[in-house]
Formats: sequence, structure tokens, C-alpha cells
Amino acid sequence: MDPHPAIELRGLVRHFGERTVLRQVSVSVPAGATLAVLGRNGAGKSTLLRILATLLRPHAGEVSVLGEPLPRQAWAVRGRLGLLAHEPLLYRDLSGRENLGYHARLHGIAPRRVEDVLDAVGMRERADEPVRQLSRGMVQRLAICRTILHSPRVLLLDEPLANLDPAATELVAPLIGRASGATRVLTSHDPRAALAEADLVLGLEGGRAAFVTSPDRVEPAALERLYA
Amino acid sequence: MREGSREEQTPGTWRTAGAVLRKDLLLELRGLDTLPAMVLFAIVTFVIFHFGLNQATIAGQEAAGVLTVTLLFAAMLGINRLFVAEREQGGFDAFLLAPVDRSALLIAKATALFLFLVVLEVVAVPAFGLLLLGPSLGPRLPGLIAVLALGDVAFAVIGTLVSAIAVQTRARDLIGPIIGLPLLLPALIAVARGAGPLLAAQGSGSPPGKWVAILALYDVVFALLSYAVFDFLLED
Amino acid sequence: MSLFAVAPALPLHAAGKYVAGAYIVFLAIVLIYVAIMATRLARTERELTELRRDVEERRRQEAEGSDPSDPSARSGRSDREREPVA
Amino acid sequence: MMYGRGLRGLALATAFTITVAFALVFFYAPLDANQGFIQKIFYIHVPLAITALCGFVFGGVLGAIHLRTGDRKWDIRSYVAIHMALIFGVGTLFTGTIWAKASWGHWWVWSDPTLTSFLIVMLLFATYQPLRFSIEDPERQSRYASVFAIVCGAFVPLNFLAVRLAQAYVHPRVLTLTGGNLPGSMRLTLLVSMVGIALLYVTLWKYEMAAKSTRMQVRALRRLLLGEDSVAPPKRSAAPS
Repeated sequence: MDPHPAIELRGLVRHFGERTVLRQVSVSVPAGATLAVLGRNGAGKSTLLRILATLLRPHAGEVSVLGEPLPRQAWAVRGRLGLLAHEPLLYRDLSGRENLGYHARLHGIAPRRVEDVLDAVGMRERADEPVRQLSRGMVQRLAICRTILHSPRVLLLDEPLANLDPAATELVAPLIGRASGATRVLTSHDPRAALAEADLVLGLEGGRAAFVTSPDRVEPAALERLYA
Repeated sequence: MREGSREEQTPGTWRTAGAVLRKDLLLELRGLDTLPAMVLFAIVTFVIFHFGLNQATIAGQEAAGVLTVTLLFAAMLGINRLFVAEREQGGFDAFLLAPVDRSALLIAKATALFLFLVVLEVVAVPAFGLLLLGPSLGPRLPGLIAVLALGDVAFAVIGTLVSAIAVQTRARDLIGPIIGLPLLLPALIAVARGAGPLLAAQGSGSPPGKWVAILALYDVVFALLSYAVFDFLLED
Repeated sequence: MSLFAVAPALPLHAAGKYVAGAYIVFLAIVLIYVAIMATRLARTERELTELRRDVEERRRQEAEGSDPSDPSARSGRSDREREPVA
Repeated sequence: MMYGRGLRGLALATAFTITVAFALVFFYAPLDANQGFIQKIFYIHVPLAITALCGFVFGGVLGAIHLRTGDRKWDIRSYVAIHMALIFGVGTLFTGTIWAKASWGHWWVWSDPTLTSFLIVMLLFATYQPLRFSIEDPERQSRYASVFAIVCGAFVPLNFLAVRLAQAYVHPRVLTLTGGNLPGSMRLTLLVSMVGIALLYVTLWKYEMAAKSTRMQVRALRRLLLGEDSVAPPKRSAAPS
């Protein structure tokens, strides 16, 4: 077991121009645990995920993922984390199989793995249709395939279950759920579902951490204030 | 400290560039967004020059100018579209999430643009010979190919750089050409002046060495420069 | 020398016009620049005056004691002030 | 960083040097044998051109430092360097066309490679501000602007080489910048004038930097004293802040 926490933030600050999006956010996530990030639209959830994914650099504070400080050691972390963002990060004119094949090549992964993950989400039959012809739920399933293709140890999941029906939700559970064994950070508009999955909850309000606590200690009043 | 298996698998710069290039060619093949437009644009422009100049055939420097300017403007169409799919469909993020050398994106995009330009010229140059050029194209072809190939490298490298800058701006269709055209002007001068003597009625078979050298210098300098600054266009 | 030699040297009275033009253009550009900078300076001065007034007003209110009906004493304001400006 | 320090001394030195230079131009330098009085434009046009070009390259160097260090203040310096060079460039083009009209009878001559390359460089750098303006995220704006400054700074000498070679006949340059065949008195005048204009560039650069930094300090102070919300968000702008 890793002695370091898988994700550690200390006094994280990020601005966009003169606007401050994240103020002094600190949280520590042990390996294998799940952090739920709650908050309204614009509270800084997606920015936090993008910083952890090495796509944005922090402006102040310390960030480390899998023991590697960001942004200095970003190269050492890439390839060991998977980001499921709002956008599926798939080319609309290519088929699911071609898209995943491209990502497999970028990550240096054997093509067989593409078939395996397609199977796992039940998309094998429709894997040769261009992504633009697929329903949103199917695109989301392909995006999940893309996220876990390289078996990342950290999963950053922005609204992972958006557009998925209950059957599909069950299908992807072993891939991005607790069973995946990965350290997870997830956001959700639906606080109840997120709380059920989490070991740790971070409430973001206007870019600052309103609370960091375990899910059974979250006060309903605090939660209400977060989404009020 | 890191899993050994991961490290071995991480593809090198050229393999990565190969993967991106392959994906780009596949995308173009599926969508046919760029190449047909570039070719059609070039041929229409030849027709426009025929009427604009009111001449059935042209030769020498005039012909070289018409050909080069047409190719430059057609290239601008490709340059404008080069990174649009990356920007609009998350390709930048997907690429940045992979443990790969960022320069591979520059190499892949410049190669893709170069290939687009070659395909454009394979159609547009014979069309030019047919529609406008007075002297026959055949004996002049080897020299012309050499000059155009060097010019294509300049167009591809600078075009990729300009396109990567412009695609992140609000007015990318405008910013691309207004930055790209002045930057490409020395290459345009060299291609046009290099091709001029070739296309003259009693043209020689080989382009003037001076212009070939200038083009080669321009290619090398901007290739190195683009390589040095490209990473900064990707990070956030 | 060829090109300059062919070009006839203008007589002084014709040439003076052009030379004066060139130097006036230079001076005009410098002066226009200084004028633009002067308006910017005025704007900065105005901002400074406003800042001074706002700060003094704030001081006075704090001296009078915090009035709960005071609209400027918004909640969450005080802890924000303490935060260092990044 | 206090940019205002030393500004007064610099301004006085600039005013003094330019006054001396103009006095030399009109009362000391001899009339040119071929060009006559017209040649006096040369003493303002050439220093302006050289200063502008150096300013563009200077902006590129500052941009490179910005990318290396990641410190936004180098972007502001690079911006001001290019901004100033553009103003000097406009002066160059105006004095150049006046000179062309006086000596060749046309407002514009393509046969002069220096003037032509200068136009191309100006056309390129004229896109610097639109480029900045069209990128909203300030950080990306400064990064892209620096990339632009570096690439275009390197473009300046290459462009001059290409355009110079493109002239079918390069007329023998009476007025070479090295002053090889310039009489000593003319060379001295040019030199003083060159120093004066270069000093003017440095003075205005520092002046603009001082103004920008003052304005930013006022904003920072306001934020410090009255809280984050008391500062109106800056309008979208090509200028870094």
C-alpha cells in the first residue's frame, strides 16, 4: 500500500484572469478511497478536476497526485489517471472502435484491450458506427471506455452517470465504481447519489471548501446551503 | 516508483505522431471537410484569374505568381481547419491526457498539412497547365516539383503554428490569415521567383539556386522555431 | 549612385516642405502619444481619489460601530478581507 | 518594481540628445551632393526604422523570457516593447513615404527593399493587438502573445533577407547604414540622432511601464483594502493587466 495519500491538495488556488475560481482548497484522499465533490454550477468542481488531470496548472498551493507534485511531475502522472469530463473527448466522425484504437495507440496499449472494454459496456455491436450517430447514453458509455482504457489508478469523474439508464449504470459499475479499485474523485449534481458512493465529501462554495468530512457527518443544513 | 510495465509501453515521439497522423487522415477521409474544398477553390481561382487577367494563356513570372498565390490561398483554407476538430471535439484534452511528447502533435499536424498540400498540387498543377499555362508543363515538372515541395514544407510548418494559435481565438477564421499571410510572404516570394524562370516560354529545367536555398533556410529556421515554442500553445 | 543620381535634387524651397513634413510627423506622433498618456494619468488619478474616498468612508463607518442595518456590512465580507491577495 | 525611477533623468537626456541631433542635422551636417536638402529626412527616418525593428526583436526576446520564467511581468514588458515599436514603425512609414515622394516623385516605391520589408514587418506586427484582443483568458493571451512575439521577432531578419534578394536591381545604397561611404560629419549626425531616438524609445517604454504598473498597484490596493468584489472586472482588452 502506498504510504502517501493518492491525492493531496494543500491551499490550492486557481484564478481565471482576475477572478479566483478556487481559494485555499485543501483535502487529502487515501489510495483507493472515493472523494465526492459537491457544489453548485460554477463552484469550481470542474476546475478542480482539470487541475488534478494536469490540464490546468495550479496558481498557488501544493497539489500531488500519486505522490508526484503537480505541475512539475505532470508527465509522470499522465497515463495513470483517467478523466471523464463533460465532453466525451471523442471524434464525432470516427467510430467508437477507431476512437478507442487511437487512444490505445496514444497510451501504448494492445488493441485487444479495446475489444475487452467495448464488451464490458455492451457496445461491441455498435462500435463501428460514427459517434455522431449514437445516442448520448451510448456516447457516455464509449467515453467511459476511453477513461478506463489504460487501467488508470486515479479516476476523475465529472457527472459519470449522466445520460445513462439504470441498466447501463449497472453495466459500468465495475469499471468506474468502487469495484474498480481506483482512487476516485467524482462530482454530481445529485448530492444523495454522490454521498452514497463517497468515503469523503468536499463541499465547494464559491471556490472555497465549505466542509471536508465523511459522508455520514454531512449536515443536511450544510448541504442545503451548498445548493441554495 | 512507477510501474515498469507502463513505462515500457509509453509510445515514443514518432509512434505518437504516427498515431495522430493516422487519426487525422482517417478523419479527413470520413468527413472530406478540407481537401475537396481546397482543390475546388484552387481551380475556381484559376478560372477567376483567366477572366481577371483577360488572358487565355500566361507564362513566366506572371504564371508563377498566379500559381503560387492560388496555392497559398488554398493552403489558407486547410490551415484554418487544421485544429478545428481538436478544439471542438476535445482532441486537445485527449492528447494532453496521454503520456506522450507534445511535439508529436506539431509533427503530425505539419505532416498532415503537407500531405494535403501535395494532394492539392497533384490536382491543381496539372489543372493550371491545362487551363492557363502557355508553355507545356512536362519538361518543367521536375524543377517545379522541387520548388513546390520546399514551399509546401514552409506552408505546412508555419501553417501549423499559425493554426494552433488562431484556433484558440474568438475570430479564428480572421486571425489565421492575417497572421499567416505576412509570415508566409517570404516563402511566397521564394516560390514565385523560383518558379518564374521555369515557367517562362524558353524556361530552363532547373530553378534558380538562390531561391531554393532561401526556401530551405526558411524551412529549417521555422521548423526549429515551431518545435521550440509549440509546447507553450498547448499547456494551460 | 544610379537612382539617386537620376533623381533631380529638388531646389531648397520645394525640399523644405517635405523635410518639414517629415519632422512634423515625428513630433506629432510623440505629442499625440504624450496626450494619450496624459488622459490615462488622469484616469489613474481619478481611481486613486475614489479609492481614498472609499477607504475613508469605510474607516468612518467602522469608527461609528457596526450598524446591523448598514448595507455595506454584508455577511462574509470581513473574512474575505483578511485573506491575502494572491 | 518601480519603473518610474530614473525616468526624469532619462527624459532629460533624451530631450537633450534629440535637440543636439536636430541642431546637428540642420546646422552642421553638409548638404548631400545628390539629394540636397531632402537628405535631411534620412536623419530621422533611418533611426526611427532601426529603433522600431530593434523594438520588435526586443519584444520577442522579452516574450521568450516570459515563456521561460512564466512571470507575467515579462509579458507586459514584451507588450509595451512591441506597442512602442509599432508607434515608431508608423513614424518610419510616414517619413519613408515623404522621402520617397521627395526624391523619386512617388509616395511609394517598390524598388526600395528596406521600405518594402518594413511594410511587411509592420503588417505582421499590426496583427499583434487583434490577436491578443481575440483571446479572452488572460493567461493564454499572454502565452500566445509571447509565442507570436518570438516567431515574428525571428521573422524580421529573415524577411529582410528575402525581400532584399527579391529586388532585381538593388541600387547601390548611397546611404548604407554602416556609413561606409558617408562623410564623417554626416556619420556623426546620424549617430547622435540614432542615440536620441533610441533614448526616446527607452524613455517611452519606461514611461508606459510606469503608468501600467501604477494602475495595477491601485487596483491591487483597492482589492486589499475593500475586498475582492470592489474591483470592477477589467474590460476585455488587448493589453495585459
